Amino acid sequence: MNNTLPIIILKRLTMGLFILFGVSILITVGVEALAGDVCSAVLGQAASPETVAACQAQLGLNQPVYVRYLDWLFNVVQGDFGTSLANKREVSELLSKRMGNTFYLATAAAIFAVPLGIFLGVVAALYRNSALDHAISSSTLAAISSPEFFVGYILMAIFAVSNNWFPAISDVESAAGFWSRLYVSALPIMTLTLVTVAHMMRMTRASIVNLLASPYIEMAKLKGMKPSRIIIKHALPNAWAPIIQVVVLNLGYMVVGCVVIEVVFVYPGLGALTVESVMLRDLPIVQGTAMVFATVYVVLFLVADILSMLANPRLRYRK
Amino acid sequence: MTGTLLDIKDLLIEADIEGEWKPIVHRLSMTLDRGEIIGLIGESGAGKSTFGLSALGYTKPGCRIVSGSIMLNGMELVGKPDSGLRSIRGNKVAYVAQSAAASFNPAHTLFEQFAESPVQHGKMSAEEARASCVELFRQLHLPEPELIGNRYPHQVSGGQLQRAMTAMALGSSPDIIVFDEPTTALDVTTQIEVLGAIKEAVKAHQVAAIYISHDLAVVAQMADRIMVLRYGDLIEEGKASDLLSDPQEEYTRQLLNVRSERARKNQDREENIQLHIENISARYPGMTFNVLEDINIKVVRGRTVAIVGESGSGKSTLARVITGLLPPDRGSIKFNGDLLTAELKTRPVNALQSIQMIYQMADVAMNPRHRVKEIIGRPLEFYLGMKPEARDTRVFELLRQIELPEEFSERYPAQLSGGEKQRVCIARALAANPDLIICDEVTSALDQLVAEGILDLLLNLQKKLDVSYLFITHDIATVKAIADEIVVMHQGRVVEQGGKEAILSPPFAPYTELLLSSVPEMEPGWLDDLVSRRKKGEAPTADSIGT
Amino acid sequence: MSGNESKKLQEIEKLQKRVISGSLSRREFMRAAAVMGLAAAAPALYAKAAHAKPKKGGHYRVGLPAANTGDNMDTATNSDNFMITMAQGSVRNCVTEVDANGKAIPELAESLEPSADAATWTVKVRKGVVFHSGKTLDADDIIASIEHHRGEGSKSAAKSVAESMGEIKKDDANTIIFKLKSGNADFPFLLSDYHITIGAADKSGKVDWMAGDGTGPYSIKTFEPGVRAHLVRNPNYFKADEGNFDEATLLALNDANARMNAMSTGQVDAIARCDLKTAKLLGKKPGVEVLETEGTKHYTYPMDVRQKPFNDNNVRMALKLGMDRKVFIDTVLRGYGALGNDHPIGASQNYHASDLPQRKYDPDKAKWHLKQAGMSSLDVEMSASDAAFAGAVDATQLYAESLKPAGINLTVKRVSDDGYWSNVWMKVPWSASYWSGRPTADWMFTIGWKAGGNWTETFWDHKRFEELLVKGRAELDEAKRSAIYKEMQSICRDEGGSVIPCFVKSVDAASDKLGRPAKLAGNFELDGCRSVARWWFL
Amino acid sequence: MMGPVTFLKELNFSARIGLFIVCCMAFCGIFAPWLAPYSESQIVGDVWEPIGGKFIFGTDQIGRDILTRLIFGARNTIALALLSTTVAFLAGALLGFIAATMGGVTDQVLCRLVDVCISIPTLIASLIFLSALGTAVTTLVLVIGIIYTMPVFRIARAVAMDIEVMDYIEAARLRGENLWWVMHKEILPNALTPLAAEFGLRFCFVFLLISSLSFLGLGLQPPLADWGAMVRGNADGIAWGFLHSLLPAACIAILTIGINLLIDRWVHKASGLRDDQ
Repeated sequence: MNNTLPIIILKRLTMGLFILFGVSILITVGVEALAGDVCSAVLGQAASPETVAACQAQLGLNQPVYVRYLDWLFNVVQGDFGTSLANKREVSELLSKRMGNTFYLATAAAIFAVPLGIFLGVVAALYRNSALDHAISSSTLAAISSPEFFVGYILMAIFAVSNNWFPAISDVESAAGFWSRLYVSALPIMTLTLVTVAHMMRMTRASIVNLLASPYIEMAKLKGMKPSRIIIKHALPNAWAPIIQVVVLNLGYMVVGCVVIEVVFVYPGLGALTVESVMLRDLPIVQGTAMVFATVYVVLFLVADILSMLANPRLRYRK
Repeated sequence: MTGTLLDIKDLLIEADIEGEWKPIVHRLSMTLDRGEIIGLIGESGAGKSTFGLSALGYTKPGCRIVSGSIMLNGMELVGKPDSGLRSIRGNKVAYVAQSAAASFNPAHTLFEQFAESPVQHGKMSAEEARASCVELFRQLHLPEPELIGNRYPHQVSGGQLQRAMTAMALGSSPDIIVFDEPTTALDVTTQIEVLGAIKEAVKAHQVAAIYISHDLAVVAQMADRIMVLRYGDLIEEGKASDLLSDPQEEYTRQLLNVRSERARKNQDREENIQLHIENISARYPGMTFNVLEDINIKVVRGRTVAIVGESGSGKSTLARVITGLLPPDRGSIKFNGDLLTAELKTRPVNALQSIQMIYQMADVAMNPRHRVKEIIGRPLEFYLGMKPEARDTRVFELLRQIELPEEFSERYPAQLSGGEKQRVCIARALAANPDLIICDEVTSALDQLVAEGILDLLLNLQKKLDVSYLFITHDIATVKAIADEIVVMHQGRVVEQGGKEAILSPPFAPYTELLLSSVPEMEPGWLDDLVSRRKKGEAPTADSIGT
Repeated sequence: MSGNESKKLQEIEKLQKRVISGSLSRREFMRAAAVMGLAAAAPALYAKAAHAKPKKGGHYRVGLPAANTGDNMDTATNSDNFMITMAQGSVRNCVTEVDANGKAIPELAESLEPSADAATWTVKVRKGVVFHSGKTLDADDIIASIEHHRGEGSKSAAKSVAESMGEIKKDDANTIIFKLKSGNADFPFLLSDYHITIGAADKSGKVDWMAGDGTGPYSIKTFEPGVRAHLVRNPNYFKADEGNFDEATLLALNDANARMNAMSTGQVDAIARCDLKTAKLLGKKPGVEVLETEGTKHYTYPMDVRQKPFNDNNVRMALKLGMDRKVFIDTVLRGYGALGNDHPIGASQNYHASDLPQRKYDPDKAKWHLKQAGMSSLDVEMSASDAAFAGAVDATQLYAESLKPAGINLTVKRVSDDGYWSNVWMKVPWSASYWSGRPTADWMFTIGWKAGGNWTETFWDHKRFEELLVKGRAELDEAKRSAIYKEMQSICRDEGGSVIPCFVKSVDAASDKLGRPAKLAGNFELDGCRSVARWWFL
Repeated sequence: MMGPVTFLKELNFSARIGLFIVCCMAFCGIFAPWLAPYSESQIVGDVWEPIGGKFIFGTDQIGRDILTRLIFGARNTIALALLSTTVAFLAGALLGFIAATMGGVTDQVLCRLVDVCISIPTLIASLIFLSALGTAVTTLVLVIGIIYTMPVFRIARAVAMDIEVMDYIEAARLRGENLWWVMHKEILPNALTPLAAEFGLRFCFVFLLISSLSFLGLGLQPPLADWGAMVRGNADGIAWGFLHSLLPAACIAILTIGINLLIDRWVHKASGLRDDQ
């Protein structure tokens, strides 16, 4: 190894900070563009011009956007993410709980989905154009093309309503201990696994099949190697880069993309919090979640690039 | 150790060409005895690789064996199931591919790949394989034979990789090795070293070989017997020495004659300097060393300057500097007495018009989605502002000049052969009415006979149009054929320059001599002779001049 | 014979259970017992069941709709099921409460005494009531809690109600005197408003609402807004027969489908607001009972009568006549409802104008009204979301279909569920809405129809209506009062800005392991949002 | 270059199935008003009448004929997805080509901007935009289009970068051609195939996004039928044995599979890749 890796990481992290900065500006502009503000949203039916004005003054909303944004930025740099406008709770406290839930769900789904996706991809590549390949390919395609709430409802109908094997509602707060937590979140994990495994499987298969025309694969064949060895020893190690990319993309999706699944199973994750906070115009929370999502994005892709580097001897060992 | 090892009879192989099965190997037969080396020679499309690979019972994807028989040691390979063939491949018959760089798996070390055949075929344990690997690497003159096996392919040079691949083929002590153009991708000086190493090793191991090449001179050095193939048919077959000294067929004669020099009379004319390169030094952004160092070159109107050198010599970089793609650090370029600005963007259109370029790979030099008439017609519109009608007339004229029929104007590049593509590129350059054409390795991707045609065309056009060429090449033979003046480049510097006669006759600069001596010659035994002379120090080697 | 006996015994026990859980009336019990040949013993058996004491213990889990991440314990902005159940129904109390029969009875008050003109009310504070924090309830707490909703800077939804309470004076530590601007015989009802819960006042006379302190049967263990609340029993609660569960979990299940599934898989013991399409199927599940309660809830389509074209009563009439109410109830409510007559007083309520002719679907007459308004056809847009009421979007499309024959082209604009009440309702000219209703006609008219009211969704200002409202409130003569309210209903019906197609039954579901009072309150879902306080495990 | 007959001959069996599916759906979409037995918003029966009874595909959650809504849904869903994807590709490809051909600062700025935009989750970005701008069809098309511009930009840039290094681009630059020529005459024709392949995939993603938006109440306005919203509307019934939502879901799946079968073949041919055996 050499010292380029730390430099790359440092560069990417700097870029990451820039991205976070950009995202926070975009979010501020976006939420400001929404009709109404947190006062009219919270006060709801009872809102009258005087009460809204009083509320705005209380929350400092009567200041110009850029002042509020700079304030926020200043505080964030010091590690203070502010309080929710709607119910005055600490954003960091609200987020940390939801974040834990979201990351738990993502991790659990990843543990099932990633190996499964890669395994199925390898199997499909090995038996390409066979009935097995077609079966795997078309069933994953069907999984890709089904809306995730639909997958969720079907799983719920089968596993919760008809058979009562798993709970329909993921009340994770009440679950104590690892196993009961896993049991309670089984259905969202399954749904998330189903919708992501297909993508990973297809990419794995495609990346491997793409390499099959390479001279070194032909060489391996001419050395009399078995098809399974050719796929696993010769094609797979060179297909890691695209596979890692798609795996990371799906890991990212597991964290940021499961709003709908959270709603279906009433799973208290970040996505649902974000959606509700957008509706409430609760800017500090929206900013907070957006920062989390963007950080996940930046970190995951950094990890992906590092892993791709490590998987590629050209980058691992220089000349 | 005599007797027929491989007996191929009436082999018919078909390929799926745009959905139709067409024969590409026409009922060819071959026998190979133990310890014998047979050379398969032919141009692209001759079916030589397909035929050679059939010795492993293998056809490329999209090809199939239709009929015939392949007997290996009395065993029929045609119709044998894959599992049966696997026990032969890499075991009884081994393969050395054209590009070792592409054929080594980038994800594994050389040793891992070496050991794969013997270990997987159950011939050796991993430890035995390692010992055998070191021994073979040593035999093939690889540096640090104990350690080089731990390297990954990208950490090893092209010539070394090709030798490692030969070692890999020998690793499981096969009866036959199929060499598929093993040195074509290498520089000329490297090629000689690899050829020498391969020959030595093959002789030492008493292994039979099928040696496939498009270069008759190379085959002449390696093979006991030669088969000349064309379009899937056998043209001529015979002992190497007989075939070279007394070819029976016209086609073989043509192949033998490709290296004949063209008589060029030196037109006496005043020195009208068209391009003047002065003190050019250049580097790529982010690089710490200069790729070009203090280059001075003059090109006279109507004459051809050849820039010759191996890969990495900086000859192509020089073309980029002249065209303005890479602004130099130092030095100036004058064209017809006017100073050319360094940056392409700042050059006036007429300066762009008067220097045109022709590329090595005609395939990627033409937009695959444009028709020939658009490709040739674009400079006409762009520089000369021609209207469609005038343009089309001129396109037809240009097509005639490059000896192609008018109806080609409606074709797409993919519908042209390699030589035709390069001709269209020439026409595109001519369309701009240039004063100077930079030809960057324009013939090196072409078959020899086709390349000859292109060179003839370029010379004829020069006579008619009085255009100058800056001819960039690695091939001394081409230089001999076309140049008025020669510039020899090595590692970014001009090693020697001057008139053709001066450069190509003694006394030579050492590098020039290395280049010249490395060009394979037709007579058998030349290689052995050269290798032994080099060993004795009578001829320069790459090491001796510090490559 | 003994086999037969024990079978009978089992049957009777089953019936008794149903009496205890409230799903079997006395008459039904008697009849069933008679069939079994136990007619003689029946009254005793019934009494035994009916007077079964609630049992203490257990962990009650209930799935509730309408929760939000912005929810908090400041009841001034509470507006829907989850927070009403949590604040008024579990953690806090009000001065009065409405019982299952629709009467206002004292809760934190010991007594409420009106003056002769019903304009001055003396309220005695219940003694010995202790907050979860240990503070003892006194008059200051009540006054501070009510004042929170009044005056400048108040952002309470109960502002108009609180302001109508006039001058509030502390007489002594346990006595408060309310001097109303005008007489109001229904004053005790006002004090049962779910916004006006009673919190503990500090020395400066302010209540720290966010702290979540209260006098109710449960105290808060954890509360995650929009997700769940975990409550534990208040051991010092002053009502002996309430607060029966050891602990209770309120789960925020905003998605109707999620609630139904949670109930049918037994993940919760009860849910509020069933999905009507599948309620009957839920009832067939073993162990689940679907509860229907007649109530005051009604769906409305309020038009902003200040805006064109709704400022023309002919247009309003045309839109009312273009509503096919029967199809609406059958389709949208799956039959769980009663015909609405474009006024907000339901058939089960006092002062309901039963002699007013029921409005019927009549597209021709609607057309005639349009012509009167000078139009041959009409294009209108309505915003709807399922946040307004379950199935609102589909219902509105149904409405649009029934309007077509009248030459009215209704475009349904589907808007986001979230933020519907803040951004759409009363912001756009016409939208879908609902009312959970109020226990008295006066209150309903005051809060939803009075000119200038915060929730007067039609922005209506009708002179005669306003006169009658004031008059009716102070009127102590029942007959006269009844006449006044009937006239008001008729005004709403023929001139009001709201299409009110139906009254809705509360359709909730509960496990048969739960015991509940024989009669459920109908003012909100799940026993008036008080299932946590009033129910128990059998 | 190619007649329809040769085109069909080029296709293998699975690609022909794909073509058939796509054509059928397109036909339904185009001729919806003539094909459908009822009108789009007409209520014809009770809620969730059984499949295969009086109404061949039953009725939906408020009693409309599902067959009718599926046919109209083909029109709305496909049109909406097609328009949004087109917007995304026009904008994304243009910007991607600009970034690739101009390089330097322009490239850097565009790339970083896209980095920022892409790190806001799609659903949340569309939520904010759509809440702010409303859910009129044009806004829906634009918002989804803009959101998908970002990934398309990346792909277009990568594709253009690959083409950028070709000698014919250098030849055009040496000729002195301007940026616009290089982009639309030299790069675009060669980028079409990979972009078109991507178009098909994105197209499928778009109607998944639309259905997710419908789920959150931000989809197409009723009574317009779209498959995603139909799945959503009828999904409540699954747990109770009403399988009506399987029908629109199947439509989405079938169309996705059809498009992918077609694209697979196209990509396969264009890449010149030959799978062995």
